[in-house]
Amino acid sequence: MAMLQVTDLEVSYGMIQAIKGISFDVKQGEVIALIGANGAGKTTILHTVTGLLKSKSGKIEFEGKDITKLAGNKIVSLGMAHVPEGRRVFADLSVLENLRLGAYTRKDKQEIEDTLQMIYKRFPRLEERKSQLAGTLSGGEQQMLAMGRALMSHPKIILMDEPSMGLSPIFVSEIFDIIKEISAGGTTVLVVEQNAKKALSIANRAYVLETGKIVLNGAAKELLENDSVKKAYLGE
Amino acid sequence: SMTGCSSKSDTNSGSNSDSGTASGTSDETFVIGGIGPLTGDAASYGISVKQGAEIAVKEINEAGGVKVGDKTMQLELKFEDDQATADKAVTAYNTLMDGGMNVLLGCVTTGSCLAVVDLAKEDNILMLTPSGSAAEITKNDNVFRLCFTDPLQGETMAEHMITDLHYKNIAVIYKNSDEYSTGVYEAFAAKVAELGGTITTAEAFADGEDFNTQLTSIKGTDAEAIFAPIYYNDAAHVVTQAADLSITLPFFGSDGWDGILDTVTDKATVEGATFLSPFFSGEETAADFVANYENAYNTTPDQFAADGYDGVYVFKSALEQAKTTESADLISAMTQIKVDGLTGTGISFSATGEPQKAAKFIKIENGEYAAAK
Amino acid sequence: MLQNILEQVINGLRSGSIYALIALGYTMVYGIAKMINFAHGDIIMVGAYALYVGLAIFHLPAVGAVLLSIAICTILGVGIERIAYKPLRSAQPLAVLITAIGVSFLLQSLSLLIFGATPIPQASIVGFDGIKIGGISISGITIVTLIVTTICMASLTWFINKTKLGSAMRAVSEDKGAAELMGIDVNKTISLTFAIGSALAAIAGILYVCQYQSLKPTLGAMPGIKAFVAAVLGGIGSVPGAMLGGIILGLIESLSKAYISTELSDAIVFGILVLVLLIKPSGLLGKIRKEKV
Amino acid sequence: MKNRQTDKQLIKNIAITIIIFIIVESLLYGGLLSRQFRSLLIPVCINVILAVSLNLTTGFLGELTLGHAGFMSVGAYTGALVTLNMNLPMAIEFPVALFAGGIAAAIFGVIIGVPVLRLRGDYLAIVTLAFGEIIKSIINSMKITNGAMGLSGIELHANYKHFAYVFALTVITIFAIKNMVYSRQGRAVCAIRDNYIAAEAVGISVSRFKVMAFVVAAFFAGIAGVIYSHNVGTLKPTTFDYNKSIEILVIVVLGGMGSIRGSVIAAIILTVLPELLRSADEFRMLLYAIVLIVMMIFNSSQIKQRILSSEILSRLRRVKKEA
Amino acid sequence: MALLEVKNLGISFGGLRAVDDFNISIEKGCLYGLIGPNGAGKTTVFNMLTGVYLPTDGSIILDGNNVVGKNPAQICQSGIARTFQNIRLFGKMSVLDNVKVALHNEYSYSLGSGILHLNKYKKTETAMNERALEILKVFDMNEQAHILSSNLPYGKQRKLEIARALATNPKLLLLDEPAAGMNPNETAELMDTISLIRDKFDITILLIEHDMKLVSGICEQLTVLNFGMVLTTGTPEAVLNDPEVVTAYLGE
Ligand SMILES: Nc1ncnc2c1ncn2[C@@H]1O[C@H](COP(=O)(O)OP(=O)(O)OP(=O)(O)O)[C@@H](O)[C@H]1O
Ligand SMILES: Nc1ncnc2c1ncn2[C@@H]1O[C@H](COP(=O)(O)OP(=O)(O)OP(=O)(O)O)[C@@H](O)[C@H]1O
Ligand SMILES: [Mg+2]
Ligand SMILES: [Mg+2]
Repeated sequence: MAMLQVTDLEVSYGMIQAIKGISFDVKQGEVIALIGANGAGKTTILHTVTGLLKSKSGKIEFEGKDITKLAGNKIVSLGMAHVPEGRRVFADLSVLENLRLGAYTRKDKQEIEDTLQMIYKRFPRLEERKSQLAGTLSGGEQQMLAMGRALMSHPKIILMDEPSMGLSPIFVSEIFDIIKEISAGGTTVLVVEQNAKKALSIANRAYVLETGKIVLNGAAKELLENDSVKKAYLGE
Repeated sequence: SMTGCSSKSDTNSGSNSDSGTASGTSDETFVIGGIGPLTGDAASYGISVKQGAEIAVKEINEAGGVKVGDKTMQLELKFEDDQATADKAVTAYNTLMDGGMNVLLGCVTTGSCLAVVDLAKEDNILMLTPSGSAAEITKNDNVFRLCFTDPLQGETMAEHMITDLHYKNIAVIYKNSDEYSTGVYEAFAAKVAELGGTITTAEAFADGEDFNTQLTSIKGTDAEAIFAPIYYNDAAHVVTQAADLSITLPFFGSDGWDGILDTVTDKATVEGATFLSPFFSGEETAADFVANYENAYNTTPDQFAADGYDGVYVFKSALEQAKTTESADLISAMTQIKVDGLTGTGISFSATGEPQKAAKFIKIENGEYAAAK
Repeated sequence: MLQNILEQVINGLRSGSIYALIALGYTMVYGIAKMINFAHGDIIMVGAYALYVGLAIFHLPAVGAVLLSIAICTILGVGIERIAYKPLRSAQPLAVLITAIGVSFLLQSLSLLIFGATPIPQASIVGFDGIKIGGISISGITIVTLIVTTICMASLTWFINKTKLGSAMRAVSEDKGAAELMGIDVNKTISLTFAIGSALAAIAGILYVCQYQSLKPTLGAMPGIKAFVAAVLGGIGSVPGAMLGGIILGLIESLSKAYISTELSDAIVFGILVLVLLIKPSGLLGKIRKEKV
Repeated sequence: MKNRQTDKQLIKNIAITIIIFIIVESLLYGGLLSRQFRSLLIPVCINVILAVSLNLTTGFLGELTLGHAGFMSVGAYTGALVTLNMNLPMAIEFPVALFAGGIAAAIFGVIIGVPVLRLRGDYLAIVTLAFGEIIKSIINSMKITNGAMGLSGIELHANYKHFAYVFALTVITIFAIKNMVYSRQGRAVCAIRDNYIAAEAVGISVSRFKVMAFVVAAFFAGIAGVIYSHNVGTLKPTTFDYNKSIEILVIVVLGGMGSIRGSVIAAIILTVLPELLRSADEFRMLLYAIVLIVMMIFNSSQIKQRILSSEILSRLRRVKKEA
Repeated sequence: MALLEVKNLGISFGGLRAVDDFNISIEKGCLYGLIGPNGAGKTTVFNMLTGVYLPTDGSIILDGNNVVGKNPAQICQSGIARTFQNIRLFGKMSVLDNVKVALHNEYSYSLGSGILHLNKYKKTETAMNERALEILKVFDMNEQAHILSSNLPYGKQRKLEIARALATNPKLLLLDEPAAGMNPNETAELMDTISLIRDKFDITILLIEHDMKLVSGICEQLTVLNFGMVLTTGTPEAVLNDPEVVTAYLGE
């Protein structure tokens, strides 16, 4: 059974329908990539799954539980984390406070402390700047913070919206290594990426989105070889 | 006659009641319009006037109405809110004219009066302000006034304090955002100077309830008494805070002080204060009115309520004198009538629109209002 | 002269401590909900009337009346937020401001209908007479207000900066969506903000009545505005700033009335406020928040 | 192509204006208008001018202003003092009063412009509120304005009998502000509102246009003040306190920030509404408050969106297009 | 003499020395790249060049004039225009109006003629419209001229920002991560556009970018920033093969 099951989802912004009936699923332990051009609706899907947007119709199930109508914070506390587009760090809070908020739903102090150390190890820059206000971090530093904050909740599944955007090449590779690591640690990953090549190279399966509809899906390796994908998303 | 409020008379006394014909054997209804603040910061004044007038209207109607020539008429009060602003007073006035107003009891506040006097002149409506005290209000010959003018109060009080009580140095605390308070203060100051007294300090305030600074300043002068031409709600704060600051100087007030005993928490703080008023609720002649008023509205009537009440009786007298409801006749009747009211006995009006009635000095003794000698 | 100056300073503290207490509630709600709650002054009014109802009508002991007042205001504050402000969460901030003004009118006219316009006297429940040093006396209510304000300020600062709920509040104030992604219940957090803000308003209302001993439906309007000014003067959103701003406003008022002009005191007070803000555009203790470009 | 469209729009607007004018005038002279409504004609116009001009600073420049009544009072007093002291025929003294009132208010707009440059958001809001109160307090203590007693006996050059002039002034204000908003200067003002950092980066002098917006808004508020004083005939400093400023702000926000048509409609509704509620007697202010809250909630609610985007409306539009 | 000559530029935030002793010299007509790890200080350099931050020390000479101390509007008028790392459009205005705002200083008429719709107004506005559409056409956006700018998809928003910057008629155009959030196809298209505008508008371009395809594809000269200091400067081939750059920035 799928961990996350989305069925016939439709989402609108006022009169504009952004998502026109899509279905997909993510199984426990998988890395799933969602790719598509600007404005295809990738962000909209992630927002709807974590409850920031309400769907017009369709059904979203997480671990067998219907979460379609559930409030965002309740969904998160079921074990879902989201690295949002545009990072959305709390600009007026320090780096450390941002990270602690990531663990808002967790109780055990010691475990939280362990996760924090783990994140500092992964992103040494964050430890260096732990008392700097998040709003004054550089773009890439904020991206690291957003990722670290999501990991602080020790999620079962993590949704990432363009995690490599604005990162230096060395760090882009690192981010994908981190995703592999996270996945190896047992966390399921759903990642939206413009950098389709990288995303497909680490994903198990992928869905290709075009103007609110899924046009293609399958094993990531196969999609990497698919001609139309190559042409449209890999720049080859 | 006041017991058993029948529902019929209720509708008569209610404002805006649109029941065309009233109870009793009357042929017609005579509409008294009223304008005053019913909401906002000054609401208490307008509400008092309205309620006082309602009591009078109810009394008169229950007693059979007013005899106008060979007809008996019922009175109807329509009272409109102006929030104490000039532009709303104008619309209130026009609304009343739409509603068939015959005479105007109003406005309650000076600014509103000034905004409608010329309209009333144009319509040739008899206008009687219960409480608008600025001198210019009565410039037109259709306008009369029931209360004292600001200058009259200021001068009377100055004479009382300097000539009768022999004070030399007087401190003043007044509300400079209020035309009434400023008007009384200015006349007072002029008269004090004329009589050879000194104003040690004139402390102004615009709004709010903190007077400690002003009182502390007064404390630092050699004033022998404090004159505070302000309304009772402000005065209550002044006397309470003065007591806190251990100021023991005697207080003197204007007619706005009426009602102060019910507004202070500790009556000792106003003990010995003297103010000028045509009315106080402790008077024997007012006992019936006070009882009815308290019965109907659950509070003690103040001077505004008495003004509203008397205003209606003035109209009744004018109607009886004129024997018609024609405005011109009513206006000329005004100078011929004498009314025994709560705010004075034998009140009459001069052609300039001013009331002829005796000012009473009221002194608070043993926590009660008493006529001062 | 010196004695006079000291007395005037104490007068300033007396009104300033009340402004400070009201400003705390203003700043609290502003800092988190990012809205100027123009109805705050009227919640103070409700708190004051609730105290009166408790004491004079239900004949409760003082403590009971105080608790009643706090309870009523807290429920009222949360209720207002739910009914009048919540539907406007995603609207532009000014829309909420106008609704707050509507709520302010509503509360005023309700209390006018229920309690009438004639001021109602209500004696102080503070039994403490104050202290005398030399020839100068400081009234009990001033001391009590200052102590209560300081305690509220300190515990509020601690709560907002040091507790988990406090940082949840700050997160909500910055980005409601992102806060939700942290698992924070945004609605509950905002309700909590209004609950605390309104409880503070109730305390302010109670101490206000004890100080001025009189009730009228519009009693919250002027202190509300003054406290708003105080909160901005201290740096809106800053809790210690609100306290500082309130006390400074009281002092400026008192000293300018005493030594410059009572007639022009409003102009002077506001003039000084403008000057302070020109020199320090984010208020005395406010952070200058420059947007990173 | 676009020009022709705007010309058409212009003709349509002029036509609507003339029709409204003819309807009101014929109601007025045909005696069909009750006196209550007759006395509302001028206040409606005054509020329209105030709201449209406040919209310039609050809606288009995006700065919350709580001192608009201050500008109005400067205009009202200046204009009143002009006509009280001139004693010339109305045709001469009233235009002079209007001009003087507008200019005097505009000068205050410049003065307030200085803090506007340094402050933003709620800090600016407080400073504008402070300015309004300072102006009130100064007027209250000046001899020439007769202090708290205020001025009275101001000739009624702008009461309902002169509706035509006041209407013309209102229309001129609306057109002037509208044209300004669609001009190069107005675009700069809107750009500052949307993103002042980007506006600076494309070479817009933020300070210059902020002050300009305040000065123009103050000028028209001054004009509204002059009309006010010549409609009511009396003036008191307390008329122009911050409650008046808030009343105007309510109109602007309800009408929609940055929508001139909205300001006009809201000004009419909010001026007439309290009068319609008179029959509610002591429940009047209560009802007014409730209506205000409900309108605000409705205005930004889903329900309105749904109605606007509903089948019925779109069908209507389709029908209209086909016709 | 170079168009832009920056000497010893530095700035501190509190204790943090974000940029230190930064030097750069850009010849007229050059397409210059500024790269470096996250937090190296690239955006901060842009902010100092455009007057958003006042440098603690150093000088910025544009075409012979020192621009340090001028405000952003003045600097724009002296010929530096920019885009932002996080997009800053005039969201409630149309695409066309976004560009027309930037034409503000070049096409002018008085407030009076604006309010009265005098001839001068009509003429200038028409000219402005034409010019704005011309610029939009370069980005293939003239069709969308009347849409609200905030309703554009992300990629188009980035393009509109460039168009708006171009409309100020700059000598030097600064682009902060123009390709962020674009897929390879869109990036390729953007590269063409950048080259095109350099030639068509005859301007000098300095850009920050993490997409090495774009950087090596169109930049003629590169400066690498690391921890606020210049690591190296040179041609793309030289710089991108520099072992120090590889360890600090490129990886592998
Ligand atoms: N708040 C909004 N209001 C109206 N339309 C919106 C809104 N947000 C997104 N859209 C529209 O919905 C569609 C899908 O947008 P979405 O942000 O989900 O795309 P995306 O695939 O994440 O694109 P990108 O790669 O640019 O992030 C787009 O056409 C966009 O213009
Ligand atoms: N206003 C500020 N206050 C404090 N620190 C700041 C401020 N602005 C920038 N910094 C710091 O200066 C350093 C350089 O930031 P900058 O934004 O210039 O980086 P960048 O090179 O553009 O990085 P990226 O590629 O991630 O956008 C960062 O460490 C950042 O945290
Ligand atoms: Mg997206
Ligand atoms: Mg950067």
